[in-house]
Amino acid sequence: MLKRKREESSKREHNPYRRRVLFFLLLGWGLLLLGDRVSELRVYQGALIAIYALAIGSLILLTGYSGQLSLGQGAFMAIGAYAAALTQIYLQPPLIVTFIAAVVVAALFGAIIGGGAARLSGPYLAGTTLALALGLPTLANLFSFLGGETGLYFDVGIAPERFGAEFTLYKWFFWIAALATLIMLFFIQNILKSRYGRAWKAGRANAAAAQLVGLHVGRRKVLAFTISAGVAGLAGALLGMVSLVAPSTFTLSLSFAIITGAVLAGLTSLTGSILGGLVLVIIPEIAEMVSGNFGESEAVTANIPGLITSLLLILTVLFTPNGPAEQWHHHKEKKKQRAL
Amino acid sequence: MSQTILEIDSLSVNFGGLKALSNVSVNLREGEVLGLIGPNGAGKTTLFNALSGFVPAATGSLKLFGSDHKWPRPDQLVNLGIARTLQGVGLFPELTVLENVMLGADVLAKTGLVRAALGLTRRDEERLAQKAQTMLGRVYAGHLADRRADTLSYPDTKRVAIARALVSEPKILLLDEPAGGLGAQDIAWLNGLIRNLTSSCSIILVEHHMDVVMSVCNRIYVLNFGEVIANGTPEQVRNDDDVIAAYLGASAAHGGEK
Amino acid sequence: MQQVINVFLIGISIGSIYALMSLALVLVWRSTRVVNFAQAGQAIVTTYVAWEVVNRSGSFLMAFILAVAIGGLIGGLVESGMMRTLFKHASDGPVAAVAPVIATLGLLGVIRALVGLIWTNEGKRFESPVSTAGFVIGDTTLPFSRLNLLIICTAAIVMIVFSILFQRTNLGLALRAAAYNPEIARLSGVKVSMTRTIGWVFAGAAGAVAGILVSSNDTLNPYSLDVLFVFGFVAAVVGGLESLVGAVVGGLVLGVGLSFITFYLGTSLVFPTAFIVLVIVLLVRPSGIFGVKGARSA
Amino acid sequence: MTLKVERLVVEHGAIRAIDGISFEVAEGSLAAVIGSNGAGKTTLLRTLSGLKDAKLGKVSWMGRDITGMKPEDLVRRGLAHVSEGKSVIPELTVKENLALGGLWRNNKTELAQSIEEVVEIFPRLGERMSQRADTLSGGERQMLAIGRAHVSKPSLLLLDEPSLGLAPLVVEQIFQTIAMLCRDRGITVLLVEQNALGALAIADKGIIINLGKVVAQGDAKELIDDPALRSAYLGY
Repeated sequence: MLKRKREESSKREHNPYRRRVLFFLLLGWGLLLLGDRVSELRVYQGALIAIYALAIGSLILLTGYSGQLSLGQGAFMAIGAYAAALTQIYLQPPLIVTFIAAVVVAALFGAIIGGGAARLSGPYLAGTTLALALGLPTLANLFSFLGGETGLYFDVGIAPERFGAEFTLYKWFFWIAALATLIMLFFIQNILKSRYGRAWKAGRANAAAAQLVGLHVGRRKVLAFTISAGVAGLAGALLGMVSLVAPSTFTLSLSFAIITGAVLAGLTSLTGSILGGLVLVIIPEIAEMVSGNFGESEAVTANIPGLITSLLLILTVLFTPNGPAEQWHHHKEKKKQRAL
Repeated sequence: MSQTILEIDSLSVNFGGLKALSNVSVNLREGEVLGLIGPNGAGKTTLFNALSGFVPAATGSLKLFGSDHKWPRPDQLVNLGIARTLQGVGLFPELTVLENVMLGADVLAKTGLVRAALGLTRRDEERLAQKAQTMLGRVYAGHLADRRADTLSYPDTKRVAIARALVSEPKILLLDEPAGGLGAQDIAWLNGLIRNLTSSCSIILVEHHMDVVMSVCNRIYVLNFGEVIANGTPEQVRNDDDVIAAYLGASAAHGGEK
Repeated sequence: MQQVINVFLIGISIGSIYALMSLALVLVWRSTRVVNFAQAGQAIVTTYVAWEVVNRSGSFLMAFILAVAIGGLIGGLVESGMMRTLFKHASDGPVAAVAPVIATLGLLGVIRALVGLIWTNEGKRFESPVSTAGFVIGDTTLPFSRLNLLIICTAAIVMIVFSILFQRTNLGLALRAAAYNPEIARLSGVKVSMTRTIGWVFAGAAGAVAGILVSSNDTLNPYSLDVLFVFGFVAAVVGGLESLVGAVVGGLVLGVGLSFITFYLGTSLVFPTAFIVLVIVLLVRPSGIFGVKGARSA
Repeated sequence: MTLKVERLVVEHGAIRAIDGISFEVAEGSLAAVIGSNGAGKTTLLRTLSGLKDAKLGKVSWMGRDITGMKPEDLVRRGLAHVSEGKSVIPELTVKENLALGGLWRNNKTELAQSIEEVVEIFPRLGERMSQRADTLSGGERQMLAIGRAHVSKPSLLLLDEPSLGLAPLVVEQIFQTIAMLCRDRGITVLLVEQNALGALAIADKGIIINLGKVVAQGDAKELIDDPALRSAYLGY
């Protein structure tokens, strides 16, 4: 009886990984095929979805797992973007090295700030990271090599010739963004499902008990902050690639949008992150359609998306505080229990 | 006579100006169950907290397995061969029972971050899961492995908490009110388990359920106002006048007054 | 020397505005253990209302009174309408600790969008009610103006009213008791759920004053008070987030400090300095200058 | 006209802390609820004063059902609860702590009168009126807590372990004051205590609880020698 149980348990540990690999491969393949069949605008939006999804993933790891809420994810994205742009401008290494540099530099900053952050709880951490998000972009004006308000141009070049002449710049962006995001999300999902993910959840739910099983909760929090900053840095580099590496790209609104996306996606599971990215891109589209009915004044087009996302944010946190995914899990568990 | 494996010498703990513990000395021998009792606020849990690094010791020294040791940080405890359960049970609610117990064995895990990111965790995970499953079986909770911890009944959470403490293979087990909130049947089971465990580890037990304390402990320390007022066998302790006064009230002398 | 005094006075003037915002945050924190990230958003609404009234009637005083009243009303509505529901639904679970932050951020977004819909996102000029020309002593013109004096006096009056209210009245005693220990307050007959709402009402009013003062002689848009919020938060943290006196002192110290930095080192260092101050206070003395030790662990 | 508790059940999450408790306290009498720690004494008091909700059962006072009423409303019905561990607010002054108890009546002269009464009972508090409560000793804090309850002019006083952590001499003094409040001022008192012999010495009635259940109740003096007492505390 016990032996059978053990076999089951090993199967249980083993199957999801293969499923995960398969899922990411299929998703990647599907996306790239899709990229050939839609308009240029949609391709660009696809790249944005991927970038947002990645940024949302970084926040889910940080908040949903290790329990630290950062309002300054945009700041780490900015760090990654500037690091990538500077690397590309001064060193011109292969593209992959540039992106790795973005991850490493942002992670480094994350480790430094996370060292302090690990000692803060809830609102203190939120306020501090908010100050970071507001204050960091002003540094661009302080050092001339950061390009001031106009920012830096992060040029990844055009697609290699072997992809054919039809291969547009936006499609190239989309390929890079989608590939980078898929690979990174795959890594994150693996980590979240490993003993690291369990340890974060444990430390968040009950720090004393987590310490007693031998986890250094503070160090684990710093680790989460570091990884999250690194991932956000990659998302920032990608965003810099499709738009501009300038203070105007990495505003407080961007940080808030990422939080909104993460909350709507359900903070406690990574699976919603792509959906969250999709929502962030779709809502302005819907808003444009809606505001079309009200006569297209600028005040309307500029504010309807914010209104919709903020309302959704409030409603989600009021009525499914732990995110739709967690709510669903809970519901399922209860049903299972009743059936027993 | 068996060896002394843990020795606390004149431990004092202060909260603000308040003395929570003053000059408490306790020693634990190999294979014994040591009871720690006393009225509310006597300092039992404070002693556990000082020993496990949650509150700082003002004075006092610690000897583990015969050699001097600094007061450990909470997260170092497991590596020193000491495991502790918490009064509030402290399971991790969103994790499954199996995952909870696997975390108890996390110190034995080898997977680094890079391997984890690449998903190369299978061997390690299987090993931990197997260990956890075995330990769950030992506390008759094997069938609960896949349940989320927050869906368990209270007695079941206590079983799982003990399994989580045991899976790290401790030499010393600190049990903080394991019988609290349990019914008669579960308490009988607990008594049996504690006796069985002494073959592999020594136990310090904080408990106010007197039946349990009196029936499983080899020796008992009684604390009152942060001081040890008596220690000895259960028989000696419960006939000690100071102990009776501590429990039933110091104004026994005024009994007839009105 | 004269210059130092000038910079100091300007610092006191801006610092007293930070102090008001900080006071608002502390009032909410003490009554519900929430940092209200929508505090600046609430103030934005009242400031626009004030702007509208000034434009239509020309009376600054009327605008001021109306804005403060509406500020209080919004505070009360937010607490009773949104925060109570939140605490009912999100009292436990994995993200319970961050739910209030997220909810108030959402509120901030809603308010900004609504304000933008009503008044558009274009900057509006908020005229100063009094002269902004510096006082003249002999033949030197000081940067310190009537507006600065008005700001200091208004903020001082608000603080005096608050201190009388909290220290000398029954309501004040009930509010303090509920903030320090809600359970004992309830056992003494204090209706704690009401004191919570009142805390938010006062905070809304204080925030409204801060919003008007900081916007006078400046441009107003839906995002223009973000900076005020951040400095108010820094001031509140410096003061320990628990103490009303700490909030005021924190605001003044920050205002004076930043004023000197602006004058001697340039504007671009203001934000980094505020951030560094925040981090240093949080790391070195996490309970703030006036706080009780250990108050900040979750 | 009594305090009447009928088949009360209270749960802490999954744990049943109070498991069907029933007893009565006659008006103007002093009853002591005793038991070792973990017996459910504090939970019982917190349920009576409305801080905790009962799962089942009924509590009535002066013939009226008060189950599920809020603490702030119960104060207005003459019920005062001095919670566990010197329930004063250390950041407030002694005078403010006392005034807190009378806020709900909103009557300045009555309040001043009540505070004077408290000073009569505890002269030491009179000397310390404008000091912050955190400068008081443990015994003085307990006096202040009882004083605050007294200012709210209760007809039923619930006291949770007033002897906790106090030196024997101070305990004796506090107990005598409690007895005096009952005998001279006609306040009904429900005293929850771990210090069994001290509490039973001043009480009319004793109720021994263990693991959430009443194991014995009756005349306080007779309970002192009841074997149930030792068994509840020492397990034999």
